[in-house]
Amino acid sequence: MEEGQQSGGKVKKFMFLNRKAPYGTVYALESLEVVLITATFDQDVSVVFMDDGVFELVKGQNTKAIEMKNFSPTYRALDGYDVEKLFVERESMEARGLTEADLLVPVEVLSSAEMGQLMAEQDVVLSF
Amino acid sequence: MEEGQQSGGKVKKFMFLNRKAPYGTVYALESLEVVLITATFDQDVSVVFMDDGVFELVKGQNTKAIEMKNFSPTYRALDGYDVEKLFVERESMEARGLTEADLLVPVEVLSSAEMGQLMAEQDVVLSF
Amino acid sequence: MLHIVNKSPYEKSALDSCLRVAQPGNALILIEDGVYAATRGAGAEKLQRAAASLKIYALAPDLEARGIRERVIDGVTLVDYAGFVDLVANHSTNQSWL
Amino acid sequence: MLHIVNKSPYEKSALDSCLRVAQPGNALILIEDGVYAATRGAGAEKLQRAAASLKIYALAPDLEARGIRERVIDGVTLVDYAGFVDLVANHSTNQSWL
Amino acid sequence: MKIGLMVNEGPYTHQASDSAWLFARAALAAGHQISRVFFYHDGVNNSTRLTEPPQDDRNIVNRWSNLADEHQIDLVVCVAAALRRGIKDENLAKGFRISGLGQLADMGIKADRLVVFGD
Amino acid sequence: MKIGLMVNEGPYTHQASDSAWLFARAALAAGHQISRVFFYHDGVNNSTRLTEPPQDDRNIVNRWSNLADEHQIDLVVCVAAALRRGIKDENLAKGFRISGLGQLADMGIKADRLVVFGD
Repeated sequence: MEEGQQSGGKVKKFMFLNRKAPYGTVYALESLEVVLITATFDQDVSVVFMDDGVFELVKGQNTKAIEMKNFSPTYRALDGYDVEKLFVERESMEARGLTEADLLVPVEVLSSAEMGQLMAEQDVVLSF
Repeated sequence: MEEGQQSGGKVKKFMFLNRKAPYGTVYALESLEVVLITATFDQDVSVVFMDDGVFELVKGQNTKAIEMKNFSPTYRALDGYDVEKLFVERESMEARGLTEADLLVPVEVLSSAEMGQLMAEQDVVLSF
Repeated sequence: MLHIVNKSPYEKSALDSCLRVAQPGNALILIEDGVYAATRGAGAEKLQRAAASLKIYALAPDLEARGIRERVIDGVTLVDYAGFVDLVANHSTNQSWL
Repeated sequence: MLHIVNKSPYEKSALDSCLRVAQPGNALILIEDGVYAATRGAGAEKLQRAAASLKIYALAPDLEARGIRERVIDGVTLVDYAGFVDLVANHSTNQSWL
Repeated sequence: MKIGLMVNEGPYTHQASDSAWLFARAALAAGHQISRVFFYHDGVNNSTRLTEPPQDDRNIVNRWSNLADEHQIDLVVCVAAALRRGIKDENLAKGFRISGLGQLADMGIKADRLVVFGD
Repeated sequence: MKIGLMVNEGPYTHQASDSAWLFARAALAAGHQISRVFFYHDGVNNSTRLTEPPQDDRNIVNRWSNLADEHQIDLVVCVAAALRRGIKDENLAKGFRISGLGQLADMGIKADRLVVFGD
């Protein structure tokens, strides 16, 4: 592998695109694990929630009766990892009957068109 | 296990419900494997194709360029295993722009309501 | 007969297919991501229409996990796993709309 | 930018989400079960509307596997895997709508 | 009542195995018998003894092994599906056995109810 | 051009691994470099040396091993995802290595393109 030659100083735009509901599948949880690791690489990280991914941010999750780990508090901790750009697509949020007040963390709400523009500016989009 | 006590002579209605397209996922193929085995148990077997499951029966499948096995000829062999009750839901077929002439095997076409009645008569519904 | 739906109505067409085929008097239980259909939002309309002819249940543990128990619409009966087992036992046929 | 959709338009909402967000001039390639959207049927309408502002491709090997290559609608360009690679190479950003 | 279960997805990725296990436990508590759990498709991956989830998470494989041990539940892994996915006796967890698809048909015939958990 | 791939689903169940492999082969034929393939989520199941598909079917695991051998491709299996699903050195196929999520970020930084294959 010759990759080492290209490293050093390069900052890329990474988007993590979350489109799945939590608990029904593991994608939301394992996506968070990627975000936390990538944050240590000093890249330009955006985390996007659209479609059912918006459900990942809903307040008041209580997984006691399904005996899984409630990982939603981790979204509140992202700020501490310098992951500050969290975006939600308005159409997805509104179709699900949700408002920003229902969400665990402050987010920036974008229209579909704004979301499309943001995506097109990225170097890498990791989707889950 | 005390199950052996209940066996012998009992004939149950089994429905195999196929709702997924072929090749994108393995469900269609592995469902066929279950149908073939269950046919040897002398039960009353119905095989249903609805939603994207109707695509499993489309003629002219050629998997050479994706290097997977084309298992669609097996549907033609079902008759030889005494699996003769193949049903397709009309609404699913029509929504996909298909007619009976596009399908590999003769099927009985049912309305949604007829399909619902058939399902309710079953003892066991295995869905894939 | 008991229908079991575990898919989000926003992501997949499983609930639509179930409601198209389900017969009057059938029961429907929403589990896993399927419970989102039981809550306020664009997905609620189709369920509310269906509630006229079907008996509709949702699994409370899955609603609680997702933080949406307080958002359940009228016409849906909440059950726990014991209630889910009772529904299976009380219906001679059940089917999962995977 | 290149959008990659691998989901059937009849089963999942991935294509709808992609088309809602995709910007004029973007490219879209349909692969795996996503190729059903490129063929005649109820799923074709939304794609035909999108073809006015997007360049739309479909992976021929996946169409052939499913027996639907002859059913492709106007406005869709067929490519093989080499063409898929070229599309990725020629667009600085790509995104899979899983 | 004799209830059979079919699990079509592997551990952690989909909720299917969790839901099936919670259902089985509730059925047993209500006095029903779980006659068999048949693991098919990616469900065969529930039977690997090599899983090692994070300390603060549930161990899905061990939960099945323990439930089977306490209640004499027959945990059957489909041999054809298992070979495709790399499950063999050498990595099979306690309480599971590998057998043919006939065990699924047999379960459907003998059980009073069969419930499918999948994706 | 350096292209990195991410594979999020296991062998056989979803087409993701097939599509990624065919894409990789075509990219190599066109003169591109596949800098790394990162296996995440159920994608880690592509790395078990225990798969034994039917004789008339493709062997997805061996195909990856062989492609990596011929073209010096770095096949990385995420350790956290692998532990959850029972992939360890003892059942790891030839040509794969188990490492951390940092290898995914590193691939994203160094490759000119990153393509995700999944469900």
